[in-house]
Amino acid sequence: ADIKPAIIYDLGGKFDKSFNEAAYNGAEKFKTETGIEYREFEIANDAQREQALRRFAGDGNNPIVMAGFSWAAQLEKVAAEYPDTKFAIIDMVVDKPNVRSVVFKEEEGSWLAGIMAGMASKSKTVSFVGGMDIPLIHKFACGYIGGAKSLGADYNVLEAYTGTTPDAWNDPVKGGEIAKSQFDQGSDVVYHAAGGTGVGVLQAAADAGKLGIGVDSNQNGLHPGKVLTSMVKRVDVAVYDAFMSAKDDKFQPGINVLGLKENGVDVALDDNNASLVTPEMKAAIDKARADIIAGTVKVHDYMSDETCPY
Amino acid sequence: MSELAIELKGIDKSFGLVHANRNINLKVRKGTIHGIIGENGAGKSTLMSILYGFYQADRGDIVIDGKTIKIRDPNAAIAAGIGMVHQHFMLVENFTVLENIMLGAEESQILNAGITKARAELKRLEKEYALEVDPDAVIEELPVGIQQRVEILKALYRKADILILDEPTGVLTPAEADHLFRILGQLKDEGKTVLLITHKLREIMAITDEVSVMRRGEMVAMRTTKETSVEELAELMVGRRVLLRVEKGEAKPADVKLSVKNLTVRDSRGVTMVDDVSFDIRAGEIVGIAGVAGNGQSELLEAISGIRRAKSGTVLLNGREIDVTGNADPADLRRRGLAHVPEDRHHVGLVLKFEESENAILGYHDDAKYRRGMLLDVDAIRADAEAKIAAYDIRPPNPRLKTANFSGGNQQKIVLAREMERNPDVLIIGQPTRGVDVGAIEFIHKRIIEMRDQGKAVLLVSVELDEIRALSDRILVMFAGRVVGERTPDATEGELGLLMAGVEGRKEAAE
Amino acid sequence: MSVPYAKLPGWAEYGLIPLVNLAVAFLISGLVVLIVGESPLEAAYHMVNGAFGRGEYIGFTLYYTTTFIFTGLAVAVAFHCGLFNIGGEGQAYIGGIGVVLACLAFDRTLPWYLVFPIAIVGAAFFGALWAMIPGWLQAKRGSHIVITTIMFNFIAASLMNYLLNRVFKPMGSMSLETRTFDAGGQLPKLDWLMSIFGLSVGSAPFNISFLLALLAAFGVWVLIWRTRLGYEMRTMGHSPAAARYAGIKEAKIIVIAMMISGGLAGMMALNPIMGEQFRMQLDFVQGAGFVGIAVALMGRSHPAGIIPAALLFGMLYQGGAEISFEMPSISRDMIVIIQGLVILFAGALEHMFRPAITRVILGLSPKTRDAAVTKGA
Amino acid sequence: MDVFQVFIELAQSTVRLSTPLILAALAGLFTERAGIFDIGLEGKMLGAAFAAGCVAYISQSVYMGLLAAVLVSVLLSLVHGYASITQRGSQIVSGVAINFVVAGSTVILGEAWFRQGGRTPALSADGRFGTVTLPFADAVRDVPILGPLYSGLLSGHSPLTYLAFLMVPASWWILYRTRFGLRLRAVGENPGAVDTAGISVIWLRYRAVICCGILCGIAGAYLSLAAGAGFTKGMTAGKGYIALAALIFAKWRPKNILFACLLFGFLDAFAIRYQGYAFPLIGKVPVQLMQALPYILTVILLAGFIGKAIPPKAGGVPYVKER
Ligand SMILES: Nc1ncnc2c1ncn2[C@@H]1O[C@H](COP(=O)(O)OP(=O)(O)OP(=O)(O)O)[C@@H](O)[C@H]1O
Ligand SMILES: Nc1ncnc2c1ncn2[C@@H]1O[C@H](COP(=O)(O)OP(=O)(O)OP(=O)(O)O)[C@@H](O)[C@H]1O
Ligand SMILES: [Mg+2]
Ligand SMILES: [Mg+2]
Repeated sequence: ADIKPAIIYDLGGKFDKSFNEAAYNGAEKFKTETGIEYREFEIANDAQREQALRRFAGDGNNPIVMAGFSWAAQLEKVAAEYPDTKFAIIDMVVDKPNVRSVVFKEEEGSWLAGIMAGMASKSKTVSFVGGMDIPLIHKFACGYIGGAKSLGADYNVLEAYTGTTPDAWNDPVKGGEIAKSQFDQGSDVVYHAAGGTGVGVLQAAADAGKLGIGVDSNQNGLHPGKVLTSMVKRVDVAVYDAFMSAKDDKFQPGINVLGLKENGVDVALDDNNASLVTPEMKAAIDKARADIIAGTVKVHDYMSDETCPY
Repeated sequence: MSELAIELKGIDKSFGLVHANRNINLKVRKGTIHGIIGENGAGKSTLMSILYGFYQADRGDIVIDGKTIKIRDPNAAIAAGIGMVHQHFMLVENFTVLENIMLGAEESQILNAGITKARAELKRLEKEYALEVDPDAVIEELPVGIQQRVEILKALYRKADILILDEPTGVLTPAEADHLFRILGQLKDEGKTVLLITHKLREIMAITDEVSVMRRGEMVAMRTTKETSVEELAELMVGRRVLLRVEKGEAKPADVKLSVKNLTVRDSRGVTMVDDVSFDIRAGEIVGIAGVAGNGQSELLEAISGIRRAKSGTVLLNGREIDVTGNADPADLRRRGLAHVPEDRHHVGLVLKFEESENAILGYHDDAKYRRGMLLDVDAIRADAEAKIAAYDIRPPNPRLKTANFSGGNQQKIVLAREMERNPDVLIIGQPTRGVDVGAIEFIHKRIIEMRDQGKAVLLVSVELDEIRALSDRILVMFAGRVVGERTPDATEGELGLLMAGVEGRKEAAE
Repeated sequence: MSVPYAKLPGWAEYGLIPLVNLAVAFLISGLVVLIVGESPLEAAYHMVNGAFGRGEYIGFTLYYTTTFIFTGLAVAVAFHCGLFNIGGEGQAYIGGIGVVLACLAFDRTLPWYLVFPIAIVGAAFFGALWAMIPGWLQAKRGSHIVITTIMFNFIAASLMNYLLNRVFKPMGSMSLETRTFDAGGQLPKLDWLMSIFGLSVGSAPFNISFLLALLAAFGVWVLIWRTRLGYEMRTMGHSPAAARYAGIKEAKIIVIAMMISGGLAGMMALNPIMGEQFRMQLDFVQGAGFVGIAVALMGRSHPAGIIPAALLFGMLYQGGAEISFEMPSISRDMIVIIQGLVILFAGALEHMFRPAITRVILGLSPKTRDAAVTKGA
Repeated sequence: MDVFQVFIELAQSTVRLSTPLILAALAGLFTERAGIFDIGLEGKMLGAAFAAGCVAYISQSVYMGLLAAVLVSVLLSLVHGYASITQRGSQIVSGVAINFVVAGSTVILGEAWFRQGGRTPALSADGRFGTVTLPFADAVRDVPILGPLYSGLLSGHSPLTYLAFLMVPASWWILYRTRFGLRLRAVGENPGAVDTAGISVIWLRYRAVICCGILCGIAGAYLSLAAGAGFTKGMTAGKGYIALAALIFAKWRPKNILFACLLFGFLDAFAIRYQGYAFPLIGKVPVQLMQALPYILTVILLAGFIGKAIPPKAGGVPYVKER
């Protein structure tokens, strides 16, 4: 069908080196494959959410994808007003007949990252750097901690957050400093979920001869041989699918939960980190993945009770 | 006629729309002391600043030693041998004397070498002109008299042949002024030329060779000092006849209105500035406090008026104690009948950015008559200001004009009008006529006497000995924070001068 | 600030010069647009049309204006007392607590017109509280207000992050935000006001707090120029020595001025929380506190200047959003540049064209010149 | 863990964190001492970091990057100077404006040139400042106490860090021992005195503003070339404001600046290190409290120990000779 797709990014901006950027990549992929142009908008403040949604819906854009959990309230309103427009929201569930909600099981991918980190660590101390202390980031952290500790109770996971202002997502200097402090405390593998701040975390790891773990997109190539892996979250796929299915008239509203099983999250293995991934490591994550998919291992979802049991 | 050191031809200068100097011609002979007088705002400072290159004239020529030169900036003036002591000192207050003197004449990129040289040169100048100062003292800790020395030293250090002094004696004691004049005489004998701006006609008569008179931006007359008189000069300046001596009847002192007992005040550094001072003032008398600036008069006034906390002692106003050692509240004191004309009108007595009418209620803004419900009654305030403007002949008569746009004399009148019109029991006045021209002085003095005759108790502090002697019924002399003597107004200047210098006082205290 | 040049007639001083300055700012912005390879004319069209072209657009413009009036007034009030309050950001953020508490407590039981006054008091109270501490520290301990207010911005961010995470956020919600308020916590839009002009507010969150902002502006004018407190604040601001002489209690005035300033900043929270989102979100202030500094300075700290300055920034925000809707290659960062250029030319370089303009005007009409002379002397 | 070892690590982190603050605060010192207030340190640093990131990447030379950083920062300083010295505009407004313009244009230009969302590409080792190992650092590492102090704390920093610390005495020397410094301090207190002494107030203030630009440029270069490896939008993250706070905290004195910045750096390092740490008696404190700790402690210190900070007298007001 003829579609006029549109995508709206969250406050972090299109190029946040993680989540929004992944969404952008999905849209770009769609564009290059189909040649269909899409419209996009980066909001600059909360008041623009509803404005942007209405604007695109009113202009006849369809489907409209929005990245980020903060869109729920506005989408609920606007989706009801434009029942013929298809919407997709990522990282949040909105229960409307014309909305597709895509949520990820970040904890599952992070679990695998935790296992790899633990196995790569010599000191049995690994660490995590989050951007801000918010539930979503705890989902990452909790899965990671669980994965590492699944190797043994003597594994220690350090956990730190960058800040409390929006700068927290764009402060590579502080990110690097946090990582160094964690190295001082014995960590030798660091996993970040901190957007632009993470660039500094990975850099610090590379500089110090330790290992970093990327997030959202595949960041293995940033420092080949020094990034153990990346916990990829296929936001790009979600966006791409939303556009593509609309184009093929197959757009399904409802809730899409993407975990390991659905290939929505995973750890990235490629040439850049091939030398770091030992066969035992590979075997361990394959097993863990299988167990999780089979349901024999249940990874705790932080959001279910907002605590982390690990 | 000896040759000319300076000749100004057709100097014209406007600041925006203010025409400060109009087609001014001036001739100053070499080796003379040349006086320049004129009312506030006549354009004297502007003219001198043009000569010094601080301002640029719109038109006109400057001839120095027979050569027409362009003075584009103070640098050119300095090179031409001109030095200037500005009306408002141009010193860096947190610098030492030495640093101030070196500034702009440092010799080399790195200070060290210059410092040694400057120190030596300073020593020499000190000796030659008897201008003692501690080169390492910080300016803001020095009394104004000494600060002025630094200004003079700055000019001499730069080897000035022509020295301009803009109202130099405003801040000096008679002794200090005499000392200054001796130095000027010495400079003159060395063949240097001195330009002296002052409001004090007596000084003009005493020291200058010639005098030029300015009025409203124009040069209206030049006289040879020997051939003129104070009366003539005053008339030339103001454009009308001026009464130079205040007429004053007998004082009729009644009850004690203000009583100060064993007052001791320390400044912010903890130095004792007022030391165990006691005195009474009765209704219907003026008590003058004479003294060289910096001997505790300022702190005394501040403590009595509740601005500065005293260390110990008591003060009774109308028989009731003021909590001078605790939280004396200036607003409360006002309500109890104490009015205060502060020494520093620019920073304390006025808010220069306020409209005139707003300054006319400063300190009295709580008053019921300026209030309408919760709000200020702006109409009442302006009407009140207009009445005061009329009564005190404040010019321009516009209560909505920014106070900064009034001349010094008129600013002073704004303060006086505010404080006197409240009909206070006690009036404390600091430096009532500092920097004010003769016309205004006459007016202000009359008002002060009137206040006394209406039965007010007046405490007057002034560094002008003439003023103290002309107005006071009793004179207290302060030295180093103590009252070192009491005299009647017929005491001679010499006698008071010795007390002020602390010479007589010590003897007296010992007796 | 003293006016360094001859006095100009009012229409030039307050009309022509600001317009010329703005024109230059936009011209240079146009150059930047050109560099990015887009048409400045088109951008200009979208800017103006996007800000004022439709009722809805005007509604958005005025929504932002509301926010900036509050933060601008906040900075201005402190300014009159000689205090540079950089803490509007934090004070507005903390002010949100007051709004949220009022709404969470009463939104289900009381109508909005009863919740609103409670929320106003709450917002002002918390904002004032957050400003009071730096004010008190300045007055009693001499701590520099600029540093403490900067620090308090960071502390506010941490505090709010904690509160939203651990106190206000409903269990299981991803976003750091409170629950959405019921009717009692939702301010009505100003449709009626717009319809007077035959416009429709559409979906714009233009709400009644705009009227509150105008009221606050008038209140600030009364406070500063018509009350004793304002008189004392201005005296303090111009000359602490004169204030002491006049018997004005320095510490008290500083603390009160900061509290009023903080209260105004806090009231900003009403607009986004009760007027737009109907809940409090993480970082809802989004820099409005800093924009307030620019607004206050450009408005010369006078409500009559602050309102147009706030409107200008409202226009930049809304018109800017329209530009990036219509011209995707001009991103939201371009708007930040334009804002900066406007602040630079209309604010810091405001005197740049004055001499030339003065010459032209006074030269052209000798009558104006005479008028200026008599007025200026 | 060994207390001494922890101390060394904290101290090292402190040094790294305070380096940009020291440079920026010294930059502020030069202009503010000359009477030009500068709230635009943040913007200049950001602009410099961006220029450094771009040029170091393109030229593959860290020195070209540094040079570009200094140039851009000086240019921005001159804009500030033009507005506040020549045009006598409001210094605060000008500073705020520069912060805005830079925040926007670094992203726009970065995106236009590199298409990485306003980031500059990651720098390779040639494009970055490495660390300097002081002589014998490895040899003496095992000497008790002194060994770790020398090789752990003193050695192993970026050259810019050493430069920053050297700049403290150097700035002192320039301000208090040279003609330029004497004049600069004078012009911030009483420009009239400088003017009547035959020195150009305008040119002097421009030079002060240029000094500020140079130091801010180095501070910015430190962020993208030494601490990081390339530019990220908004990467100054408020450091310019903290530097300003440090400058006021230090009462506009070079030596105090060193201590103020080290203090800020230390508080930051401490908060980073002990996030999530279970303290004896208190237990774990919320992350947010740890993150706010540096700011809270600053306020407390300021209220408790530092008296009134009196800025240069002529600061913030343009020099107007003819009203
Ligand atoms: N820098 C300036 N800018 C604008 N106007 C000025 C400036 N300096 C002086 N004027 C104006 O020029 C006129 C002459 O002032 P000037 O200071 O020369 O008078 P004066 O004779 O020295 O007065 P006084 O005896 O009070 O010192 C006044 O109207 C004054 O306001
Ligand atoms: N900014 C200004 N614009 C216009 N006129 C001014 C301005 N400042 C002062 N004046 C005018 O200048 C005249 C004198 O002002 P000036 O500043 O020279 O006072 P002053 O007597 O020298 O004060 P002081 O002795 O305290 O320095 C007055 O007539 C006043 O109206
Ligand atoms: Mg004068
Ligand atoms: Mg004069």
